[in-house]
Amino acid sequence: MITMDRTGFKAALVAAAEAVVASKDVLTRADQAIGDGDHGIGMARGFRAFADALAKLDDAGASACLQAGGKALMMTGGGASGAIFGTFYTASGNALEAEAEPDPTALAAAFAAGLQAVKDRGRAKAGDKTMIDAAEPAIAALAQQQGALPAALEAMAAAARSGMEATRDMVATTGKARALGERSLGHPDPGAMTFTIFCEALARGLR
Amino acid sequence: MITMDRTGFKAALVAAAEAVVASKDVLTRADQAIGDGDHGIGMARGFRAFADALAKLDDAGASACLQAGGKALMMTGGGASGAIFGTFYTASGNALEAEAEPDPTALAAAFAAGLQAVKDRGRAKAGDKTMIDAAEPAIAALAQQQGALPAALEAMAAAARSGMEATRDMVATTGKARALGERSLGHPDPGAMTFTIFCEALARGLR
Amino acid sequence: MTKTKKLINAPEDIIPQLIAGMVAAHPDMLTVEGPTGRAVVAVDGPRDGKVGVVVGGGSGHEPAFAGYVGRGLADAAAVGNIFASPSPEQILDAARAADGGAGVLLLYGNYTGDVMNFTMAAEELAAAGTPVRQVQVADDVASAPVERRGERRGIAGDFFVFKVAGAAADLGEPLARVEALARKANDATLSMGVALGACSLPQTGKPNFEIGDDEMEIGMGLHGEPGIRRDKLAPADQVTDTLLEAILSEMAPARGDRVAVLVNGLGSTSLVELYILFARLRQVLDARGITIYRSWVGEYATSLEMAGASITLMRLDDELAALLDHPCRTPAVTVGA
Amino acid sequence: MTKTKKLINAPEDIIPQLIAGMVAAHPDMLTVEGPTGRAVVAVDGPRDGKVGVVVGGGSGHEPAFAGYVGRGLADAAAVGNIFASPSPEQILDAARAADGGAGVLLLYGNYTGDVMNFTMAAEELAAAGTPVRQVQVADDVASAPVERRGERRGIAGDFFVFKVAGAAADLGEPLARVEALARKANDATLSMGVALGACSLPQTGKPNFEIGDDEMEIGMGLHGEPGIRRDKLAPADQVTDTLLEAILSEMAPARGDRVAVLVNGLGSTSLVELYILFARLRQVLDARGITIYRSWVGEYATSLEMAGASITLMRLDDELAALLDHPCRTPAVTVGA
Ligand SMILES: Nc1ncnc2c1ncn2[C@@H]1O[C@H](COP(=O)(O)OP(=O)(O)O)[C@@H](O)[C@H]1O
Ligand SMILES: Nc1ncnc2c1ncn2[C@@H]1O[C@H](COP(=O)(O)OP(=O)(O)O)[C@@H](O)[C@H]1O
Ligand SMILES: [Mg+2]
Ligand SMILES: [Mg+2]
Ligand SMILES: [Mg+2]
Ligand SMILES: [Mg+2]
Repeated sequence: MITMDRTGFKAALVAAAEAVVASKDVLTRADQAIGDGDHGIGMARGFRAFADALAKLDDAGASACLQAGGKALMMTGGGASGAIFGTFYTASGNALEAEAEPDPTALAAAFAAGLQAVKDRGRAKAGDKTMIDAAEPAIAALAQQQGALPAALEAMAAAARSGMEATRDMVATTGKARALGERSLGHPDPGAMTFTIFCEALARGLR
Repeated sequence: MITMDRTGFKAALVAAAEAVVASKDVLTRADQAIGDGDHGIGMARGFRAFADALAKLDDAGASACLQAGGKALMMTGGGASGAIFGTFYTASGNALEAEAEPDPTALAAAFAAGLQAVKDRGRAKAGDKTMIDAAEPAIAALAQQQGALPAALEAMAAAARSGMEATRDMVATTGKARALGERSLGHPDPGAMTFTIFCEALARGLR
Repeated sequence: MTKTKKLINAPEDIIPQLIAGMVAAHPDMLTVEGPTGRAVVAVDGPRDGKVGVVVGGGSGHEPAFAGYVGRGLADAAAVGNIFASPSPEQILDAARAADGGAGVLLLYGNYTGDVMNFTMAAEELAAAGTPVRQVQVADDVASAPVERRGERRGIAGDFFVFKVAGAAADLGEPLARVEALARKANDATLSMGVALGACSLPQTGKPNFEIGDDEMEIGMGLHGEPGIRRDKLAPADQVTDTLLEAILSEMAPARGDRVAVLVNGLGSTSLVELYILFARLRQVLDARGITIYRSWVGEYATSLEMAGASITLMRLDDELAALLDHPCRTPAVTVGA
Repeated sequence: MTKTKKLINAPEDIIPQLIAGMVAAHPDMLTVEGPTGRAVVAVDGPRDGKVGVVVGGGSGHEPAFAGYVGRGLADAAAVGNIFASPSPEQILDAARAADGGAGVLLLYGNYTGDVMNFTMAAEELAAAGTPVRQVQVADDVASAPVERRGERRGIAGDFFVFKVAGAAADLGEPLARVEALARKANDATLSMGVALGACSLPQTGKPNFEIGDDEMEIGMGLHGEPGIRRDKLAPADQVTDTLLEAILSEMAPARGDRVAVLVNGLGSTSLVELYILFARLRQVLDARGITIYRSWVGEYATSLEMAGASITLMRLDDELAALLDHPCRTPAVTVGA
């Protein structure tokens, strides 16, 4: 089984967080279309803190990185997404064995725990037009992978993207976009976009 | 000496007041350019009340018409112009002999008294870019006339118009336009426009 | 589309400078406590044995939420970023400052983000042994049908719920009772709003939604969440009738009932307009034989510089009326001078 | 240029409905007296032997002027049309309602129209045997140099002058003394504003001036009268410094002096922004060793939905400070709860 060295994974997480930060305007416009327009701002702030928290860690494994990044995000992000994404990474990190180098199976299991925590926290389910609709298929795809982590993460990212695209056809039933009802049709969910951008950059960072 | 019949003068005053009412938008734009944009509204309201007050008078001479119109204007117009124009007509009416039919000389003397009351009330003088700059030359022109009232009033109206045009080259030193200073250059004074419109319609009404 | 002009400095300084200004302007009422710098606390509020009343939510709704901090109303407010829930850490700062040993009640509008962040804070407090309860204000009739009342958003009705809970806590009621009264106030309070124009987040400077030059959106939320329909802009009386009809048909007050009224401006709508709405509201309630017990007209829950207004009614019994009448002194509201 | 949207009915009904709404919303404080329907009178204000304090001016500046009517402040307000002085008849209604036999003080901003209409009313009152005095508020430093102070416009400083006079009258001071104190307050009060965007008269629906997307006008008046210059929009701190510099260089307060502060919003500028201005103002005054004795932040003299703000300082001695502290209760301001 092929695993990652610590610094490589940590560096990839930082790069993925930076990619979300760099997508601020795209995410803002997406939330303007179906929500209150603050998603890009909150996520840029939260993932900036995520990246900064990792920079402060010396020699940390994947578990510690995800925990620290998640905690920082949760504390600084604010809004629905700060809680949702903060919960996701924190719970993912908690589920990963402390000193293990992650392989696709372990990571998929950890992310699945993170996703479960998100569902417990926010009470949304697949089909509600949230980041869950990107995360759930993405984690399922990762769980199927047996090979090297980079390729596995690329499969995960591709599944996230198609999950995100599928949210265009969903009617929002949660969060600030809920009130939009039918009018949210045709627009992708901002949180699903954030999740996808993160996965794609994580995969790129490990190539 | 040629004088007017009462109903003719009263009807002409009503027509002149209606002409100001109909110029509301032009006067509004003029006050937007150098003041607070309410001149057309105030004058439309005030001259509407002027006309309505005259309609309520049965068999009134010029003096009573000017007094009643001026009082109504003063009470309803509000703003600087309500006080100024209300004072002008009221004081003009007070200066006219009660039952006399006005000839150019008598009317010029009455309007001169009205103008003096305006100056006493508002403490502006010729050149300050106010209705005084239309009224003063207009009344002087009327005082020169010896013939029929219609022709005399046409001469008055022409002098009012050139006085009004001359306000373009003046810097406002009074009222809400004062603060504009040099920037009021190039625009005519709204109150001078009102005075001119009134004179022109009065002359037309007696033709 | 040009950038909306605002009197701000760097966008990231907005909230710290807002808080600094509030506390500097009202040093007799407000102070800041805790490491996050986001908990605005009543100088003369929290005290031993009194239930701590904590409010909060995103910024951009001023005077909500920190403007309601002061003796007789809220003990502390957690101040989030513009239109974003405060984080758990910020809420904990507010709750710790408000805690007088008799427990803490968290009050906030019913938005996913606020629910999650306040709930995380509540879990943390409970774990540390502090008795804690939460009530989510859900007064906006436009945001969900009555069968799904629990999903409704909180808008200007916040003020009535905070006022009732703040009075109950000030009177020394225990936590369960303060919570029950807040729920009772929430159940008795219905609101609906109308938006005529957008606002813009300071960070983007762009309008947060588009609306036609001759349109209004009935039922729009405090963050520009769409309402129940777009109509051609109508005269004020007709708009008032529409909002009131939605509220009254659900509230169904009887002849002789008493209500408290709040006509709230969303930001750039003038007091002239708000009083014109009130004049019509009074006619409608008079015609139905409903008594206005107390009323407030002005800005109580805004949406930055959004144009529009909302109407809130709270149906009163003697208990709620007495709690509304209880004195309070905050930057936004003074009762019982 | 599209029409500005407003929640109104027929334009000619605006003022009657505004007054109806104010009185309906505050029946414990306000009533209407006199045949013109334009005099808003304090329920609990005028009384025998007390000097009557009458304020007034055009509408569109709410809460000025009728919002300042109530016990301890003004006894009555004469309500003009939007941006237009009330007529003498309307002012007389207010003055007669306020007259308790000890004379009447007329207080209003220094605008030609107001000066003429209030003076005509004063002449009428004097002719009828009522002792009457007038004070024109002239606090706007941008509107004329200090050598021509008498020509300056009145802006948000109105509130301080009204407050001082209202307190003096409430304390039973005779007319000459109430007038003298109002003059003293006026002399001690300086303001300056900045506009970022226009407003529109309801009757025209069009912006009353044009301003570039990146511009602000320093010193603009309450009706859109141009100020002293147009600048590129600057950060809030720099704007605050500019306004304060103009005020402080003329006022020249010494280290240790006390001032009252009013940060006033013109209409669509949010409380977020006003508090950010206040935060900077506090820094500047702290650095000069000037003490803020009392402060108010919010909308006190608006210009419909104009974007912008003004800063007012009143330099205090013990007498003015005590009069500011005197209790009052009006729709717009409550002191001494
Ligand atoms: N209950 C929830 N479960 C999962 N994701 C959620 C939930 N509520 C909101 N989200 C995600 O958060 C995003 C909105 O985030 P953001 O705009 O920052 O928060 P807010 O709704 O407070 O403005 C949505 O696009 C959605 O993906
Ligand atoms: N002191 C004055 N003497 C003569 N006319 C004046 C004076 N002040 C103002 N006016 C006239 O009134 C006009 C402005 O009227 P209006 O716009 O209705 O009043 P306001 O200045 O109150 O808005 C000016 O154009 C000017 O002609
Ligand atoms: Mg959002
Ligand atoms: Mg004007
Ligand atoms: Mg948000
Ligand atoms: Mg005017």
